[in-house]
Amino acid sequence: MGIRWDVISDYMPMFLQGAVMTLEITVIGVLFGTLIGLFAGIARLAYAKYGLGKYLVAIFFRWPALLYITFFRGTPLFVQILIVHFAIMPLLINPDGGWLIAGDLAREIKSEHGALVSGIIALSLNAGAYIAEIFRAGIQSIDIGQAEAARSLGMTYSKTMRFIIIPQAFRRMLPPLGNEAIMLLKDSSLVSVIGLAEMAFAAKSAFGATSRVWEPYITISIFYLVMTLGLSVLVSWLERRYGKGDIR
Amino acid sequence: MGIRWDVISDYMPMFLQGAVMTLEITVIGVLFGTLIGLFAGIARLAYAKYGLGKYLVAIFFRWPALLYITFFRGTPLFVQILIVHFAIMPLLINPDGGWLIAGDLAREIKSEHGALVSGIIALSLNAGAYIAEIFRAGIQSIDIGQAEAARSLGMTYSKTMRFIIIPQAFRRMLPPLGNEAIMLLKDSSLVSVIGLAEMAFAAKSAFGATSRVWEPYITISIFYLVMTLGLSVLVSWLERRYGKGDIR
Amino acid sequence: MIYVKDLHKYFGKNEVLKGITCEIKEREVVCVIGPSGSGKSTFLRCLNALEEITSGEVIVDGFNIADRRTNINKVREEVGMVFQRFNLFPHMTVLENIMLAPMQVRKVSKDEAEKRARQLLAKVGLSEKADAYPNSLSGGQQQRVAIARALAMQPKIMLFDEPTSALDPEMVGEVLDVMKSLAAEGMTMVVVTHEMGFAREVGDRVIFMDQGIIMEEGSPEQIFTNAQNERTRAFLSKVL
Amino acid sequence: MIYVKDLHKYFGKNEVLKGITCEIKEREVVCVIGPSGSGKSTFLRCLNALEEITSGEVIVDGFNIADRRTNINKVREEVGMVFQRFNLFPHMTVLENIMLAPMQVRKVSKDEAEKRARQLLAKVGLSEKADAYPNSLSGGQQQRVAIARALAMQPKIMLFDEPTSALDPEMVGEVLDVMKSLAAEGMTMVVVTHEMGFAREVGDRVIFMDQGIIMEEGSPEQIFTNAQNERTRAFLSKVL
Amino acid sequence: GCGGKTEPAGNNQAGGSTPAPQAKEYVVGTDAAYAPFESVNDKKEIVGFDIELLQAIADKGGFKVTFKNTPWDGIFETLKNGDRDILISAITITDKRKADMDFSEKYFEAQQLIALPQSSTVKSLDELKDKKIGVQTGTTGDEIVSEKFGKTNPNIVRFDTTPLALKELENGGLAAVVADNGVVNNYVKNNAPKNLKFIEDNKSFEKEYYGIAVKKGNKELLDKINAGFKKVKEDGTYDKLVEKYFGKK
Ligand SMILES: Nc1ncnc2c1ncn2[C@@H]1O[C@H](COP(=O)(O)OP(=O)(O)OP(=O)(O)O)[C@@H](O)[C@H]1O
Ligand SMILES: Nc1ncnc2c1ncn2[C@@H]1O[C@H](COP(=O)(O)OP(=O)(O)OP(=O)(O)O)[C@@H](O)[C@H]1O
Ligand SMILES: [Mg+2]
Ligand SMILES: [Mg+2]
Repeated sequence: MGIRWDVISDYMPMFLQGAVMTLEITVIGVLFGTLIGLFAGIARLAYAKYGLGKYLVAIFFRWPALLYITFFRGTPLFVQILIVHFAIMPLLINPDGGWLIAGDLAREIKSEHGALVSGIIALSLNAGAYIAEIFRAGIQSIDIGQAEAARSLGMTYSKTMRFIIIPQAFRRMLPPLGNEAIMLLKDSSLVSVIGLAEMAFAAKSAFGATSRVWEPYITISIFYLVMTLGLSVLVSWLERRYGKGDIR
Repeated sequence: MGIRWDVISDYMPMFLQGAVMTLEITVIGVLFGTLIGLFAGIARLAYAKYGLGKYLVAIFFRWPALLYITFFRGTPLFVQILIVHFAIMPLLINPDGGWLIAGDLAREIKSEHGALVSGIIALSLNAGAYIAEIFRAGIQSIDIGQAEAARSLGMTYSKTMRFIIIPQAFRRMLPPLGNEAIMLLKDSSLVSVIGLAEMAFAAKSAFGATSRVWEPYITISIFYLVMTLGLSVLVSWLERRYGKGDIR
Repeated sequence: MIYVKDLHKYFGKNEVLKGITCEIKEREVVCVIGPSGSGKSTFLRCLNALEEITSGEVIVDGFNIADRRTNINKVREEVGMVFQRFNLFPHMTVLENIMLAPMQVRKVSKDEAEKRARQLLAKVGLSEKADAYPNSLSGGQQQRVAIARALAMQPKIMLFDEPTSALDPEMVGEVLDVMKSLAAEGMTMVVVTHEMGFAREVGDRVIFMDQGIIMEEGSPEQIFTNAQNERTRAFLSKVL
Repeated sequence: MIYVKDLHKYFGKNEVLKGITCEIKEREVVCVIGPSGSGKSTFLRCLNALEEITSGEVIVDGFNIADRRTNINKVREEVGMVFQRFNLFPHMTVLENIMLAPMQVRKVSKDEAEKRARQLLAKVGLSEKADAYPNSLSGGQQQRVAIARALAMQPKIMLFDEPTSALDPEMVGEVLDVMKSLAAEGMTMVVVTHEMGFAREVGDRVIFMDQGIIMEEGSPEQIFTNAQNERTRAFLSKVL
Repeated sequence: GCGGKTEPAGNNQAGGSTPAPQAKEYVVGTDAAYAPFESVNDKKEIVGFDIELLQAIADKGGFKVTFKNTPWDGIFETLKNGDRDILISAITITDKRKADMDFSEKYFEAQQLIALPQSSTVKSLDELKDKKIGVQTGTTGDEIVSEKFGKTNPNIVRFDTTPLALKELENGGLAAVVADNGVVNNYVKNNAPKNLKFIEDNKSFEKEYYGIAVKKGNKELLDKINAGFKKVKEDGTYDKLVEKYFGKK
């Protein structure tokens, strides 16, 4: 079978725009995911020593965080995207009676950016769950001796976290965060199911119109490879820069 | 909005059959993936000390293994499934002139189990790439002192690997292998795009026919959660059983 | 200065300290010796509340540590601690390591903190390493920085937990020298150590612990040349 | 027994051994001392080809180690090695640790290997630990098992790389005792150590290394009481 | 209502001769993977019979439309929750769908086809019992086959798009595909699959019609669409479009 170069060249603008969209949602997903993950990770570790506070912290922080993390790590992203787009978004943003946004603004958002908004929300929530665990592992990976040294100097818990633990944990987290970004880059291909025009969607369109498999899919595979390899070069640079070497 | 229980009950047989299929392809994928990963992992670490062998080993083992691992870790599984099913399988198994299987047997396989075969191949290849890296990390995590002790007793390289390194590496690999199985369980939802009737396919069918989102997707989410949590209980049991404790 | 009465400490169901009673006076240097696992570190860590006390009384510099209302951070400001594994902050330079706590806890100005830090570095003989990162230092140098870091808070008491046992033999001396000069200046010190030479030369008193209790205590001469207890003698015969 | 001539060893561009020449005779016990990083371990590891030799000649029991045609595994069968960090195989019992190499390398029968292993365990005083796993043993016990494991191959030479420096002080004695009895039986031994007492009591010869060369060698009395070299004296003043 | 008079150039609203409500742009959902009815061309524009038809209707009916690509899975949801005002996507009018939304006048007569391998001897849908049948999820084909063989029957293989199902048939993974003739014909036109043939089964498949869907109860919009459609039919635009996309019958 020959390669039909025309399929590739005809659809190249679409692939390129798709690639831009893929990068966009990946970057936004990583940013929001990091924010969500930070809060969820801290909530997951929250504890109180005495009395009633013990239960309140568990009910309002630890358990919800655990539930969130469990759900988003335990079900396929693909299912999460569909649930967010078709089940949750219509409740939140709806021209008649959306809980968050209603009326014309809701209309506007839904029709102009519906898939984008849902896609970003689903990807961010998914990434957030994984990043929460990265964050937790990062904090727990810091030698307990560091905290003890700081506490024995009279520093409070929060100052110890702020000056000693978090700065070190963050360096350790960079490489796994990078890996999560790579995962997210690939996973973003799934938002094509709700019609967001990223790379996989472009390939799907080309495939739908021409019934050719090799050309569009190999093309976007190469695109994905370039992007993931680029990211992993960045990650291993981070690893070298901030990895174990610097820490001990 | 009320819950339409009838949607769930009507499609329950499909969900259950889908769940069985999901488990089947996951188990088979993990098994084949482990085999592939073992070979790819060893090939990736292969080296020769002297002369020509150095280049031959690189060309025939290290580079192909690296290429394979890079491709399957660097592109979305979703794209891999489409490429395997629509581009590679027709070349390999084809009634007229398949490279591997041709004629009636090919027809039989294609029409009866085409999606299943492609799905398993794609999942196994994908898992294999990740497992190869798990395997490599497992071997490299074993303290160099172990190999030195064995070598200093006069044991050969292969005996050292067989009696000292691999048994220890394998214990360390069990937990990440378990995590890979969890990933695969979730990722198996993607083979619904080629029409294999696993859980996501069941939900899609119910959604397509009834336009109900919550019922089918929340149902399979619960199924997935039960399965992934079950697996992760197993994994953490393995971690406790074979984790660091036993090793040092 | 330090007053301990019937101190018990459990880890889960494991009773590690089985009723310790002792007193440490101002300007006294007390060396704690004993076999591995006898509870020496745990005892030391109870003195600045790094371990929660199960029962008993521990009064340090007038603060009752077992009392939940005591502000533990205030106590810790007065009690410096040096660990076996140094525990320097790897993401900060030597100078920053020393300046951090005075600035954050004592609210000393930056200039003042830096001045004091440089003085301390001079004292431990590491002036030229002010801007180095801990990982680039040898073990002995790291431990000396750790001592300077603890001293920067101007504590009234210093606790040392086997400060030389993670060091290569040639570096032991340089750390012991710093500790000796500290003792000579009149610092109150509690030192868990295996360096019997140091205990004999510098210690005012030696405490021998085994299995969670104080088996014997006394002046270095008494303990090293004329131990009363069978276990003390057995232990000393192994390590001397 | 061992004959080393102008041994050089580079790690990358870093020359760690800068021309070592020495000879070790049968039944001789040679102690190697020197500061950290002076190349002691590297030297020892060159003797059984755990490190590749950059240039020079190393002949052990008649085998030329630098020659690529030499079957290194044959050499290693004759040279036992004991490491600082024990390196027991954690997934095997003590008995299995000792039996593995004789069975796999010397092709000794299982019964024979077990018989010999039990004899060796008795010799190092650990008969009752035969079926324990290494992690359940103390450091001193692990090191004694490691010695038994090396002896099980019935080597002609034993190399020790700081065998006691990862041990708690009370456990040092039990390991040194095993080594002393080995020396008394006439084993050829090369021992890198910081235990000057051992070197003085057991060593036939002491080699002082610094910066990749042998600075000085001689009998223990000579080195410890009358060192000629300035650096030797400086080093000894720190560690004695 | 709008448009007593026919205005010559459709998409100019500035005339002011009618008391038309101010120009509101309606959002139209369409699953643009269903050539020739709707597809994305290489310039990323949505094109096809449905698109041109609705554009003409809008021009004549005096309203504005903008097309949004909307995957078939869940396309009806978008109407319900207000993401889209109009759907035109080769949607067959069925009683079941009528319960959920309102349809315009039928604008196209469609027929289900059975696509088969060249060598197949199957003559009717009934003979496909216990064989693997491919359909696009949620299409009329899916409904018919589900009705006949049971909706949870494992032999019904559902795909996201019809071309995907046909490709699978071509590769030998299916015994048959049931789909709308328009799409099947387009696939044949583009791919010339040598090993496929197509049969009709008038006993099993009733004639069916495509309609333009709006949210249930949106009579105002429905009237505008129907009025525009009437004009498009009368002035011959409709016939021209049919000829352009499907040739002469
Ligand atoms: N955080 C902990 N949790 C549970 N058990 C502990 C903990 N810390 C110490 N222990 C146990 O308490 C006992 C005493 O330990 P400790 O560290 O005080 O001994 P030590 O005398 O300092 O020994 P070493 O000389 O080895 O440092 C040991 O049996 C130890 O296993
Ligand atoms: N595998 C290696 N790669 C690179 N450099 C090494 C390696 N092993 C040792 N070195 C370097 O060689 C030098 C000598 O190391 P060696 O371990 O032989 O010293 P040593 O005398 O045994 O010291 P110690 O008493 O700390 O064990 C050191 O500078 C060390 O950093
Ligand atoms: Mg201790
Ligand atoms: Mg060494």
